[in-house]
Amino acid sequence: MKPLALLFTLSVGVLLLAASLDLPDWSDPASPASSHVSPYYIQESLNQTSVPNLVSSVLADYRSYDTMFETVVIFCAGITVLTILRRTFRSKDKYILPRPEREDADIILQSAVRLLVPVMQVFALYVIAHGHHSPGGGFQGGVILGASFILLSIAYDLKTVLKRFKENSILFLSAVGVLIYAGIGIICLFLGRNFLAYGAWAKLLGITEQEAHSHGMLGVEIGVAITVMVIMFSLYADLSSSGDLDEGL
Amino acid sequence: MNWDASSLWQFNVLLLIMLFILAIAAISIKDLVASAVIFGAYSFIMCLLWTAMLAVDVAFTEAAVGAGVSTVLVLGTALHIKRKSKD
Amino acid sequence: MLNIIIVILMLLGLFFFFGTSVGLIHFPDFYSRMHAAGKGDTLSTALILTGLALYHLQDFSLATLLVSLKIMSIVLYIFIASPTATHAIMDAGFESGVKHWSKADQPDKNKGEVK
Amino acid sequence: MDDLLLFIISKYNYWVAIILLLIGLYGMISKNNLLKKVISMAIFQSAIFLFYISIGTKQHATIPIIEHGHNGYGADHAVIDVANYANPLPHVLMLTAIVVGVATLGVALAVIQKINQVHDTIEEDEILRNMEE
Repeated sequence: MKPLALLFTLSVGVLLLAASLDLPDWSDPASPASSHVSPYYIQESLNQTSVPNLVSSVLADYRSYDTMFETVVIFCAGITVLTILRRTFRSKDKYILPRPEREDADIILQSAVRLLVPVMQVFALYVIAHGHHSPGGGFQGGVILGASFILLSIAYDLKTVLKRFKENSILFLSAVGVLIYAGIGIICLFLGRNFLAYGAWAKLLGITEQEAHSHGMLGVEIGVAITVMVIMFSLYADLSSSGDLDEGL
Repeated sequence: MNWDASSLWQFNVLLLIMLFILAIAAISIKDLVASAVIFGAYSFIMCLLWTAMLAVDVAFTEAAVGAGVSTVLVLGTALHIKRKSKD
Repeated sequence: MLNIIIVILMLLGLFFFFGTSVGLIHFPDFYSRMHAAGKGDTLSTALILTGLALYHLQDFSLATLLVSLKIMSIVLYIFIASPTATHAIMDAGFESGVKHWSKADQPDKNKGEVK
Repeated sequence: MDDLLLFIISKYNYWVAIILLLIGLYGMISKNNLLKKVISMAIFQSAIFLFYISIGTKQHATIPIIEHGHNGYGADHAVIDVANYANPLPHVLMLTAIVVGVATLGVALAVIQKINQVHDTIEEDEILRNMEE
Protein backbone atom coordinates (compact mmCIF):
# COMPACT_ATOMS: atom_id res chain seq x y z
CA MET A 1 0.00 0.00 0.00
CA LYS A 2 2.62 2.50 1.06
CA PRO A 3 5.07 2.15 -1.88
CA LEU A 4 2.12 2.42 -4.24
CA ALA A 5 0.92 5.59 -2.48
CA LEU A 6 4.39 7.09 -2.67
CA LEU A 7 4.64 6.25 -6.37
CA PHE A 8 1.26 7.80 -7.08
CA THR A 9 2.11 10.93 -5.08
CA LEU A 10 5.44 11.32 -6.84
CA SER A 11 3.87 10.95 -10.28
CA VAL A 12 1.26 13.58 -9.42
CA GLY A 13 4.10 15.77 -8.20
CA VAL A 14 6.04 15.44 -11.43
CA LEU A 15 2.94 16.36 -13.42
CA LEU A 16 2.22 19.40 -11.24
CA LEU A 17 5.83 20.60 -11.35
CA ALA A 18 5.79 20.31 -15.13
CA ALA A 19 2.57 22.31 -15.19
CA SER A 20 4.03 24.99 -12.89
CA LEU A 21 6.58 25.91 -15.59
CA ASP A 22 3.76 27.44 -17.61
CA LEU A 23 2.49 29.62 -14.75
CA PRO A 24 3.26 33.36 -14.78
CA ASP A 25 6.13 34.54 -12.60
CA TRP A 26 5.36 34.92 -8.94
CA SER A 27 4.20 38.46 -7.98
CA ASP A 28 4.14 39.61 -11.59
CA PRO A 29 1.81 42.65 -11.81
CA ALA A 30 0.86 41.81 -15.43
CA SER A 31 -0.18 38.21 -14.77
CA PRO A 32 -3.53 37.13 -16.27
CA ALA A 33 -5.15 36.83 -12.85
CA SER A 34 -4.56 40.53 -12.08
CA SER A 35 -5.32 41.98 -15.48
CA HIS A 36 -8.91 41.09 -16.36
CA VAL A 37 -11.56 41.79 -13.73
CA SER A 38 -9.58 42.87 -10.67
CA PRO A 39 -8.41 46.25 -12.11
CA TYR A 40 -12.06 47.21 -12.41
CA TYR A 41 -12.65 46.33 -8.75
CA ILE A 42 -9.58 48.28 -7.61
CA GLN A 43 -10.43 51.40 -9.61
CA GLU A 44 -14.18 51.58 -9.17
CA SER A 45 -14.74 50.21 -5.66
CA LEU A 46 -14.21 53.47 -3.80
CA ASN A 47 -16.35 55.43 -6.25
CA GLN A 48 -19.21 52.98 -6.39
CA THR A 49 -19.42 51.76 -2.81
CA SER A 50 -17.38 54.27 -0.75
CA VAL A 51 -15.60 51.38 0.99
CA PRO A 52 -11.78 51.58 1.06
CA ASN A 53 -11.22 47.94 2.00
CA LEU A 54 -11.35 46.24 -1.41
CA VAL A 55 -11.69 42.75 0.04
CA SER A 56 -14.80 43.77 1.98
CA SER A 57 -16.40 45.48 -0.98
CA VAL A 58 -15.74 42.62 -3.40
CA LEU A 59 -16.89 40.09 -0.79
CA ALA A 60 -20.15 41.73 0.19
CA ASP A 61 -21.06 43.74 -2.89
CA TYR A 62 -19.61 42.57 -6.20
CA ARG A 63 -19.60 38.88 -5.28
CA SER A 64 -22.50 39.10 -2.85
CA TYR A 65 -24.47 36.23 -4.35
CA ASP A 66 -21.47 33.93 -3.88
CA THR A 67 -21.01 34.97 -0.25
CA MET A 68 -24.69 34.41 0.48
CA PHE A 69 -24.45 30.79 -0.52
CA GLU A 70 -21.17 30.35 1.36
CA THR A 71 -23.14 31.42 4.42
CA VAL A 72 -25.81 28.88 3.54
CA VAL A 73 -23.10 26.19 3.28
CA ILE A 74 -21.92 27.04 6.81
CA PHE A 75 -25.52 26.91 8.04
CA CYS A 76 -26.02 23.51 6.38
CA ALA A 77 -22.79 22.17 7.88
CA GLY A 78 -23.90 23.18 11.37
CA ILE A 79 -27.30 21.54 10.89
CA THR A 80 -25.61 18.39 9.52
CA VAL A 81 -23.34 18.05 12.55
CA LEU A 82 -26.34 18.52 14.79
CA THR A 83 -28.26 15.82 12.90
CA ILE A 84 -25.40 13.33 12.93
CA LEU A 85 -24.31 13.68 16.54
CA ARG A 86 -27.10 15.04 18.71
CA ARG A 87 -28.59 12.52 21.10
CA THR A 88 -31.21 13.08 23.73
CA PHE A 89 -30.27 10.06 25.84
CA ARG A 90 -27.03 9.82 27.80
CA SER A 91 -24.37 7.54 26.36
CA LYS A 92 -21.95 5.53 28.47
CA ASP A 93 -18.83 7.30 29.62
CA LYS A 94 -15.82 6.52 27.50
CA TYR A 95 -13.24 9.24 28.02
CA ILE A 96 -9.70 8.36 27.00
CA LEU A 97 -7.95 11.59 27.97
CA PRO A 98 -7.10 12.04 31.66
CA ARG A 99 -9.71 14.19 33.33
CA PRO A 100 -9.23 16.15 36.54
CA GLU A 101 -10.37 14.40 39.67
CA ARG A 102 -11.36 17.45 41.68
CA GLU A 103 -14.74 19.08 41.55
CA ASP A 104 -13.95 22.68 42.51
CA ALA A 105 -13.26 25.16 39.75
CA ASP A 106 -9.93 26.70 38.82
CA ILE A 107 -10.29 30.23 40.19
CA ILE A 108 -7.29 31.74 38.33
CA LEU A 109 -8.51 30.55 34.95
CA GLN A 110 -12.07 31.67 35.58
CA SER A 111 -11.24 35.18 36.74
CA ALA A 112 -8.82 35.68 33.84
CA VAL A 113 -11.44 34.49 31.38
CA ARG A 114 -14.00 36.78 32.99
CA LEU A 115 -11.61 39.66 32.23
CA LEU A 116 -10.76 38.56 28.71
CA VAL A 117 -14.10 37.51 27.24
CA PRO A 118 -15.73 40.99 27.25
CA VAL A 119 -12.60 42.41 25.60
CA MET A 120 -12.80 39.71 22.93
CA GLN A 121 -16.46 40.38 22.26
CA VAL A 122 -16.02 44.14 22.01
CA PHE A 123 -13.07 43.60 19.68
CA ALA A 124 -15.19 41.26 17.55
CA LEU A 125 -17.91 43.90 17.27
CA TYR A 126 -15.23 46.44 16.28
CA VAL A 127 -13.95 44.03 13.62
CA ILE A 128 -17.45 43.63 12.17
CA ALA A 129 -18.33 47.33 12.23
CA HIS A 130 -14.93 48.66 11.16
CA GLY A 131 -14.45 46.05 8.45
CA HIS A 132 -15.03 48.67 5.77
CA HIS A 133 -11.90 50.62 6.65
CA SER A 134 -9.53 48.03 8.09
CA PRO A 135 -8.99 44.27 7.78
CA GLY A 136 -12.05 42.52 9.09
CA GLY A 137 -15.63 41.80 8.32
CA GLY A 138 -18.44 39.44 9.09
CA PHE A 139 -16.55 36.17 8.86
CA GLN A 140 -13.65 37.20 11.10
CA GLY A 141 -15.83 38.93 13.67
CA GLY A 142 -18.23 35.99 13.77
CA VAL A 143 -15.41 33.54 14.34
CA ILE A 144 -13.95 35.68 17.15
CA LEU A 145 -17.39 35.96 18.80
CA GLY A 146 -17.81 32.18 18.56
CA ALA A 147 -14.32 31.66 19.96
CA SER A 148 -15.17 33.85 22.95
CA PHE A 149 -18.08 31.55 23.82
CA ILE A 150 -15.84 28.51 23.28
CA LEU A 151 -13.27 30.01 25.67
CA LEU A 152 -16.00 30.63 28.23
CA SER A 153 -17.20 27.03 28.02
CA ILE A 154 -13.65 25.66 28.31
CA ALA A 155 -12.92 27.70 31.43
CA TYR A 156 -16.28 27.12 33.08
CA ASP A 157 -18.42 24.26 31.88
CA LEU A 158 -20.43 23.61 28.78
CA LYS A 159 -23.61 23.41 30.85
CA THR A 160 -23.03 26.83 32.41
CA VAL A 161 -22.76 28.48 29.03
CA LEU A 162 -25.64 26.54 27.52
CA LYS A 163 -27.85 27.67 30.39
CA ARG A 164 -27.45 31.24 29.13
CA PHE A 165 -27.14 30.44 25.43
CA LYS A 166 -29.77 27.81 24.85
CA GLU A 167 -29.78 25.32 22.01
CA ASN A 168 -33.09 26.62 20.76
CA SER A 169 -31.68 30.11 20.42
CA ILE A 170 -28.61 28.67 18.66
CA LEU A 171 -30.83 27.12 16.01
CA PHE A 172 -33.01 30.21 15.79
CA LEU A 173 -30.08 32.63 15.43
CA SER A 174 -28.32 30.53 12.78
CA ALA A 175 -31.40 30.83 10.60
CA VAL A 176 -31.81 34.52 11.46
CA GLY A 177 -28.34 35.31 10.09
CA VAL A 178 -29.09 33.80 6.70
CA LEU A 179 -32.50 35.46 6.68
CA ILE A 180 -30.99 38.91 7.34
CA TYR A 181 -28.69 38.38 4.36
CA ALA A 182 -31.43 37.18 2.01
CA GLY A 183 -33.93 39.72 3.36
CA ILE A 184 -31.69 42.68 2.53
CA GLY A 185 -31.42 41.27 -0.99
CA ILE A 186 -35.14 40.67 -1.38
CA ILE A 187 -36.07 44.16 -0.21
CA CYS A 188 -33.89 45.47 -3.05
CA LEU A 189 -35.98 43.27 -5.34
CA PHE A 190 -39.20 44.85 -4.04
CA LEU A 191 -37.77 48.34 -4.51
CA GLY A 192 -37.41 47.69 -8.21
CA ARG A 193 -33.76 46.70 -8.53
CA ASN A 194 -31.90 43.43 -8.91
CA PHE A 195 -31.41 40.96 -6.08
CA LEU A 196 -28.76 42.31 -3.64
CA ALA A 197 -28.35 45.62 -5.52
CA TYR A 198 -27.99 47.76 -2.41
CA GLY A 199 -28.42 50.99 -4.34
CA ALA A 200 -32.17 50.53 -3.97
CA TRP A 201 -31.91 51.43 -0.27
CA ALA A 202 -30.87 54.98 -1.13
CA LYS A 203 -34.39 56.38 -1.53
CA LEU A 204 -35.71 54.49 1.48
CA LEU A 205 -33.04 55.82 3.83
CA GLY A 206 -32.60 59.20 2.20
CA ILE A 207 -28.87 58.87 1.45
CA THR A 208 -26.71 58.77 -1.63
CA GLU A 209 -26.31 55.60 -3.65
CA GLN A 210 -22.72 55.02 -2.51
CA GLU A 211 -23.63 55.29 1.14
CA ALA A 212 -26.50 52.88 0.54
CA HIS A 213 -24.01 50.35 -0.79
CA SER A 214 -21.88 50.82 2.32
CA HIS A 215 -24.83 50.44 4.69
CA GLY A 216 -26.16 47.41 2.82
CA MET A 217 -22.79 45.71 3.15
CA LEU A 218 -22.78 46.41 6.88
CA GLY A 219 -26.19 44.77 7.26
CA VAL A 220 -25.12 41.78 5.22
CA GLU A 221 -21.97 41.33 7.28
CA ILE A 222 -23.97 41.44 10.50
CA GLY A 223 -26.06 38.57 9.14
CA VAL A 224 -22.93 36.60 8.21
CA ALA A 225 -21.44 37.25 11.65
CA ILE A 226 -24.53 35.97 13.49
CA THR A 227 -24.60 32.72 11.49
CA VAL A 228 -20.87 32.10 11.77
CA MET A 229 -20.78 32.83 15.51
CA VAL A 230 -23.64 30.50 16.30
CA ILE A 231 -22.46 27.68 14.04
CA MET A 232 -18.90 27.81 15.45
CA PHE A 233 -20.19 27.49 18.99
CA SER A 234 -22.65 24.78 18.03
CA LEU A 235 -19.88 22.78 16.29
CA TYR A 236 -17.76 22.98 19.44
CA ALA A 237 -20.64 22.06 21.74
CA ASP A 238 -21.65 19.03 19.69
CA LEU A 239 -18.17 17.72 18.88
CA SER A 240 -16.61 18.13 22.30
CA SER A 241 -19.46 16.43 24.14
CA SER A 242 -20.14 13.85 21.41
CA GLY A 243 -23.70 15.08 21.07
CA ASP A 244 -24.72 14.91 24.74
CA LEU A 245 -24.20 18.61 25.51
CA ASP A 246 -23.29 17.78 29.08
CA GLU A 247 -19.55 18.14 29.52
CA GLY A 248 -17.13 19.94 27.26
CA LEU A 249 -13.41 19.68 26.70
CA MET B 1 5.76 51.51 2.23
CA ASN B 2 5.31 49.32 -0.81
CA TRP B 3 6.13 45.67 -0.64
CA ASP B 4 8.85 43.96 -2.58
CA ALA B 5 9.09 40.22 -3.08
CA SER B 6 12.85 40.21 -2.71
CA SER B 7 13.11 42.41 0.40
CA LEU B 8 11.98 39.84 2.95
CA TRP B 9 12.96 36.60 1.25
CA GLN B 10 14.99 35.30 4.22
CA PHE B 11 11.95 35.59 6.47
CA ASN B 12 9.81 33.86 3.84
CA VAL B 13 12.24 30.98 3.39
CA LEU B 14 12.46 30.47 7.15
CA LEU B 15 8.66 30.30 7.39
CA LEU B 16 8.46 27.91 4.43
CA ILE B 17 11.00 25.53 6.00
CA MET B 18 9.03 25.55 9.26
CA LEU B 19 5.87 24.90 7.24
CA PHE B 20 7.38 21.73 5.73
CA ILE B 21 8.62 20.48 9.11
CA LEU B 22 5.25 21.06 10.77
CA ALA B 23 3.25 19.52 7.91
CA ILE B 24 5.34 16.34 7.93
CA ALA B 25 5.26 16.20 11.75
CA ALA B 26 1.48 16.65 11.86
CA ILE B 27 0.80 13.62 9.68
CA SER B 28 3.59 11.37 10.96
CA ILE B 29 3.32 11.74 14.75
CA LYS B 30 1.45 8.92 16.50
CA ASP B 31 -0.24 10.88 19.29
CA LEU B 32 -3.43 12.42 17.92
CA VAL B 33 -3.58 15.27 20.47
CA ALA B 34 -0.02 16.27 19.58
CA SER B 35 -0.97 16.06 15.92
CA ALA B 36 -3.86 18.46 16.48
CA VAL B 37 -1.67 20.97 18.32
CA ILE B 38 1.03 20.79 15.63
CA PHE B 39 -1.65 21.39 13.03
CA GLY B 40 -2.64 24.55 14.92
CA ALA B 41 0.99 25.72 14.81
CA TYR B 42 1.07 24.96 11.07
CA SER B 43 -2.01 27.15 10.57
CA PHE B 44 -0.40 29.99 12.49
CA ILE B 45 2.81 29.85 10.42
CA MET B 46 0.63 29.85 7.31
CA CYS B 47 -1.10 32.98 8.63
CA LEU B 48 2.26 34.76 9.08
CA LEU B 49 3.21 33.82 5.53
CA TRP B 50 0.00 35.28 4.15
CA THR B 51 0.58 38.51 6.06
CA ALA B 52 3.93 38.71 4.29
CA MET B 53 2.11 38.17 0.99
CA LEU B 54 -0.23 41.18 1.52
CA ALA B 55 -3.36 39.13 2.22
CA VAL B 56 -4.21 40.70 5.58
CA ASP B 57 -7.88 39.76 5.59
CA VAL B 58 -7.16 36.12 4.80
CA ALA B 59 -4.41 36.02 7.43
CA PHE B 60 -6.80 37.46 10.00
CA THR B 61 -9.38 34.79 9.19
CA GLU B 62 -6.78 32.03 9.30
CA ALA B 63 -5.48 33.24 12.67
CA ALA B 64 -8.98 33.10 14.14
CA VAL B 65 -10.14 29.92 12.39
CA GLY B 66 -7.07 27.77 11.86
CA ALA B 67 -5.16 28.46 15.04
CA GLY B 68 -8.23 28.89 17.20
CA VAL B 69 -11.43 27.09 16.34
CA SER B 70 -10.30 24.17 14.16
CA THR B 71 -7.63 23.12 16.70
CA VAL B 72 -10.29 23.06 19.40
CA LEU B 73 -12.61 21.01 17.19
CA VAL B 74 -9.93 18.39 16.43
CA LEU B 75 -9.03 18.26 20.14
CA GLY B 76 -12.68 17.80 21.04
CA THR B 77 -12.85 14.83 18.68
CA ALA B 78 -9.59 13.38 20.00
CA LEU B 79 -11.19 13.43 23.44
CA HIS B 80 -13.76 10.85 22.38
CA ILE B 81 -11.63 8.41 20.37
CA LYS B 82 -8.56 6.33 21.08
CA ARG B 83 -5.67 8.72 21.49
CA LYS B 84 -2.91 6.64 19.94
CA SER B 85 -2.83 6.09 16.21
CA LYS B 86 -1.23 3.03 14.67
CA ASP B 87 0.82 4.86 12.06
CA MET C 1 17.39 59.90 22.63
CA LEU C 2 14.12 58.08 22.06
CA ASN C 3 15.85 55.83 19.56
CA ILE C 4 18.32 54.66 22.17
CA ILE C 5 15.50 53.75 24.57
CA ILE C 6 13.72 51.84 21.80
CA VAL C 7 16.87 49.92 20.87
CA ILE C 8 17.55 49.08 24.52
CA LEU C 9 13.97 47.83 25.01
CA MET C 10 14.09 45.67 21.88
CA LEU C 11 17.50 44.22 22.71
CA LEU C 12 16.31 43.40 26.22
CA GLY C 13 13.27 41.69 24.71
CA LEU C 14 15.44 39.65 22.36
CA PHE C 15 17.73 38.72 25.26
CA PHE C 16 14.81 37.42 27.32
CA PHE C 17 13.46 35.55 24.29
CA PHE C 18 16.84 33.88 23.97
CA GLY C 19 16.72 32.97 27.64
CA THR C 20 13.23 31.54 27.17
CA SER C 21 14.37 29.37 24.27
CA VAL C 22 17.42 28.11 26.17
CA GLY C 23 15.27 27.32 29.19
CA LEU C 24 12.65 25.56 27.09
CA ILE C 25 15.28 23.27 25.61
CA HIS C 26 17.58 22.85 28.57
CA PHE C 27 15.38 22.45 31.64
CA PRO C 28 14.82 18.85 32.74
CA ASP C 29 11.09 18.45 33.39
CA PHE C 30 7.66 19.69 32.36
CA TYR C 31 7.09 22.17 35.19
CA SER C 32 10.37 24.06 34.91
CA ARG C 33 10.04 24.20 31.12
CA MET C 34 6.59 25.75 31.41
CA HIS C 35 7.97 28.16 34.01
CA ALA C 36 10.59 29.36 31.52
CA ALA C 37 8.07 29.62 28.70
CA GLY C 38 5.42 31.49 30.69
CA LYS C 39 7.61 34.13 32.31
CA GLY C 40 10.20 34.88 29.65
CA ASP C 41 7.73 34.88 26.80
CA THR C 42 5.40 37.41 28.44
CA LEU C 43 8.17 39.79 29.50
CA SER C 44 9.99 39.74 26.18
CA THR C 45 6.82 40.22 24.14
CA ALA C 46 5.80 43.12 26.37
CA LEU C 47 9.24 44.75 26.02
CA ILE C 48 9.37 44.42 22.24
CA LEU C 49 5.83 45.72 21.80
CA THR C 50 6.50 48.66 24.13
CA GLY C 51 9.50 49.48 21.96
CA LEU C 52 7.27 49.40 18.89
CA ALA C 53 4.71 51.69 20.55
CA LEU C 54 7.44 54.21 21.39
CA TYR C 55 8.78 53.95 17.84
CA HIS C 56 5.37 54.97 16.52
CA LEU C 57 5.25 57.99 18.85
CA GLN C 58 8.30 59.58 17.22
CA ASP C 59 6.34 62.08 15.16
CA PHE C 60 3.56 62.80 17.60
CA SER C 61 0.00 63.21 16.34
CA LEU C 62 -3.44 61.84 17.11
CA ALA C 63 -3.13 59.01 14.57
CA THR C 64 0.20 57.74 15.89
CA LEU C 65 -1.04 58.03 19.48
CA LEU C 66 -3.99 55.83 18.51
CA VAL C 67 -1.68 53.19 17.00
CA SER C 68 0.49 53.24 20.12
CA LEU C 69 -2.56 52.82 22.35
CA LYS C 70 -3.66 49.83 20.28
CA ILE C 71 -0.21 48.24 20.65
CA MET C 72 -0.27 48.85 24.41
CA SER C 73 -3.68 47.17 24.66
CA ILE C 74 -2.15 44.12 22.93
CA VAL C 75 0.53 44.19 25.65
CA LEU C 76 -2.18 44.30 28.33
CA TYR C 77 -4.02 41.36 26.73
CA ILE C 78 -0.87 39.26 26.50
CA PHE C 79 0.04 40.18 30.08
CA ILE C 80 -3.24 38.66 31.28
CA ALA C 81 -3.64 35.80 28.79
CA SER C 82 -0.19 34.26 28.51
CA PRO C 83 0.47 33.49 32.21
CA THR C 84 -3.09 32.18 32.50
CA ALA C 85 -2.55 29.79 29.60
CA THR C 86 0.71 28.61 31.15
CA HIS C 87 -1.05 28.10 34.45
CA ALA C 88 -3.83 26.09 32.77
CA ILE C 89 -1.35 23.80 30.99
CA MET C 90 0.64 23.28 34.20
CA ASP C 91 -2.53 22.61 36.16
CA ALA C 92 -3.65 20.02 33.63
CA GLY C 93 -0.22 18.38 33.87
CA PHE C 94 -0.40 18.32 37.66
CA GLU C 95 -3.89 16.85 37.65
CA SER C 96 -2.91 14.08 35.25
CA GLY C 97 0.07 13.22 37.45
CA VAL C 98 3.23 14.38 35.68
CA LYS C 99 6.21 13.69 37.95
CA HIS C 100 8.51 16.41 39.29
CA TRP C 101 12.17 16.34 38.50
CA SER C 102 14.27 15.96 41.61
CA LYS C 103 17.92 15.42 42.22
CA ALA C 104 17.33 12.34 44.35
CA ASP C 105 15.74 10.49 41.42
CA GLN C 106 18.74 10.95 39.20
CA PRO C 107 21.23 8.10 38.87
CA ASP C 108 24.41 8.98 40.80
CA LYS C 109 27.19 9.87 38.46
CA ASN C 110 30.00 9.64 41.00
CA LYS C 111 29.27 6.67 43.21
CA GLY C 112 32.13 7.49 45.57
CA GLU C 113 30.28 10.28 47.38
CA VAL C 114 27.66 8.94 49.72
CA LYS C 115 25.20 11.54 50.84
CA MET D 1 23.64 30.92 -13.50
CA ASP D 2 21.75 34.17 -13.15
CA ASP D 3 18.99 32.84 -15.36
CA LEU D 4 18.62 29.80 -13.14
CA LEU D 5 18.45 31.94 -9.98
CA LEU D 6 15.87 34.23 -11.55
CA PHE D 7 13.87 31.17 -12.61
CA ILE D 8 13.92 29.75 -9.08
CA ILE D 9 12.90 33.08 -7.53
CA SER D 10 10.03 33.47 -9.97
CA LYS D 11 8.61 30.00 -9.32
CA TYR D 12 9.59 28.80 -5.84
CA ASN D 13 6.36 29.78 -4.17
CA TYR D 14 4.35 27.57 -6.50
CA TRP D 15 6.71 24.69 -5.79
CA VAL D 16 6.17 25.11 -2.04
CA ALA D 17 2.41 24.92 -2.55
CA ILE D 18 2.83 21.81 -4.72
CA ILE D 19 5.05 20.05 -2.17
CA LEU D 20 2.62 20.81 0.67
CA LEU D 21 -0.19 19.50 -1.53
CA LEU D 22 1.78 16.29 -2.10
CA ILE D 23 2.36 15.86 1.65
CA GLY D 24 -1.39 16.15 2.18
CA LEU D 25 -2.16 13.79 -0.69
CA TYR D 26 0.27 11.17 0.58
CA GLY D 27 -1.27 11.39 4.06
CA MET D 28 -4.79 11.04 2.67
CA ILE D 29 -3.87 7.91 0.71
CA SER D 30 -1.52 6.06 3.00
CA LYS D 31 -2.57 6.85 6.59
CA ASN D 32 -4.67 4.26 8.33
CA ASN D 33 -6.22 6.48 11.00
CA LEU D 34 -9.28 8.45 9.92
CA LEU D 35 -8.41 11.55 11.99
CA LYS D 36 -4.97 11.57 10.36
CA LYS D 37 -6.70 11.47 6.99
CA VAL D 38 -8.79 14.50 7.93
CA ILE D 39 -5.74 16.45 9.12
CA SER D 40 -3.97 15.56 5.85
CA MET D 41 -7.00 16.82 3.98
CA ALA D 42 -6.77 20.13 5.84
CA ILE D 43 -3.09 20.42 4.87
CA PHE D 44 -4.03 19.71 1.24
CA GLN D 45 -6.67 22.43 1.49
CA SER D 46 -4.32 25.04 2.92
CA ALA D 47 -1.79 24.27 0.17
CA ILE D 48 -4.42 25.25 -2.37
CA PHE D 49 -5.13 28.44 -0.39
CA LEU D 50 -1.40 29.22 -0.48
CA PHE D 51 -1.40 28.77 -4.26
CA TYR D 52 -4.29 31.19 -4.70
CA ILE D 53 -2.75 33.81 -2.42
CA SER D 54 0.53 33.51 -4.35
CA ILE D 55 -1.39 34.34 -7.52
CA GLY D 56 -2.81 37.47 -5.90
CA THR D 57 0.49 39.09 -4.90
CA LYS D 58 2.03 41.88 -6.95
CA GLN D 59 5.56 43.21 -6.95
CA HIS D 60 5.88 46.73 -5.44
CA ALA D 61 2.24 46.74 -4.32
CA THR D 62 0.61 47.23 -0.94
CA ILE D 63 -2.32 45.67 0.92
CA PRO D 64 -5.71 45.99 -0.82
CA ILE D 65 -7.02 48.82 1.35
CA ILE D 66 -7.09 52.18 -0.37
CA GLU D 67 -5.10 54.78 1.58
CA HIS D 68 -6.90 57.89 2.77
CA GLY D 69 -10.17 56.26 1.84
CA HIS D 70 -11.80 58.11 4.75
CA ASN D 71 -11.60 61.39 2.89
CA GLY D 72 -14.49 60.54 0.65
CA TYR D 73 -15.22 59.82 -2.95
CA GLY D 74 -16.56 61.51 -5.99
CA ALA D 75 -15.36 63.18 -9.14
CA ASP D 76 -12.47 64.98 -7.49
CA HIS D 77 -10.97 61.74 -6.29
CA ALA D 78 -7.62 60.95 -7.88
CA VAL D 79 -7.40 58.01 -10.27
CA ILE D 80 -6.23 54.92 -8.41
CA ASP D 81 -3.17 53.17 -9.79
CA VAL D 82 -4.00 49.49 -10.19
CA ALA D 83 -0.38 48.39 -9.83
CA ASN D 84 -0.25 49.78 -6.29
CA TYR D 85 -2.74 47.37 -4.77
CA ALA D 86 -2.65 43.60 -4.53
CA ASN D 87 -5.30 41.63 -6.38
CA PRO D 88 -8.31 41.37 -4.00
CA LEU D 89 -10.16 38.64 -5.88
CA PRO D 90 -8.16 35.56 -4.72
CA HIS D 91 -8.29 36.93 -1.17
CA VAL D 92 -12.08 37.04 -1.28
CA LEU D 93 -12.35 33.52 -2.66
CA MET D 94 -9.99 32.12 -0.04
CA LEU D 95 -11.52 34.05 2.84
CA THR D 96 -14.87 32.38 2.36
CA ALA D 97 -13.20 29.04 1.57
CA ILE D 98 -11.37 29.03 4.92
CA VAL D 99 -14.54 29.51 6.95
CA VAL D 100 -16.43 26.97 4.84
CA GLY D 101 -13.41 24.69 5.29
CA VAL D 102 -13.72 24.72 9.06
CA ALA D 103 -17.44 23.98 8.82
CA THR D 104 -16.83 20.97 6.57
CA LEU D 105 -14.00 19.89 8.89
CA GLY D 106 -16.64 19.85 11.62
CA VAL D 107 -18.86 17.59 9.51
CA ALA D 108 -15.93 15.20 8.88
CA LEU D 109 -15.13 15.08 12.60
CA ALA D 110 -18.79 14.38 13.41
CA VAL D 111 -18.78 11.45 10.97
CA ILE D 112 -15.58 10.16 12.60
CA GLN D 113 -17.18 10.29 16.04
CA LYS D 114 -20.20 8.42 14.74
CA ILE D 115 -17.97 5.73 13.19
CA ASN D 116 -16.15 5.44 16.50
CA GLN D 117 -19.45 4.91 18.32
CA VAL D 118 -20.47 2.11 15.95
CA HIS D 119 -17.17 0.29 15.42
CA ASP D 120 -15.27 1.35 18.57
CA THR D 121 -12.20 2.17 16.47
CA ILE D 122 -11.17 4.60 13.77
CA GLU D 123 -8.42 2.51 12.19
CA GLU D 124 -9.41 1.77 8.62
CA ASP D 125 -8.34 -1.88 8.46
CA GLU D 126 -10.11 -2.75 11.72
CA ILE D 127 -13.32 -1.11 10.48
CA LEU D 128 -13.14 -3.11 7.24
CA ARG D 129 -12.59 -6.31 9.23
CA ASN D 130 -15.55 -5.46 11.47
CA MET D 131 -17.80 -4.90 8.49
CA GLU D 132 -16.90 -8.25 6.90
CA GLU D 133 -17.83 -10.19 10.02
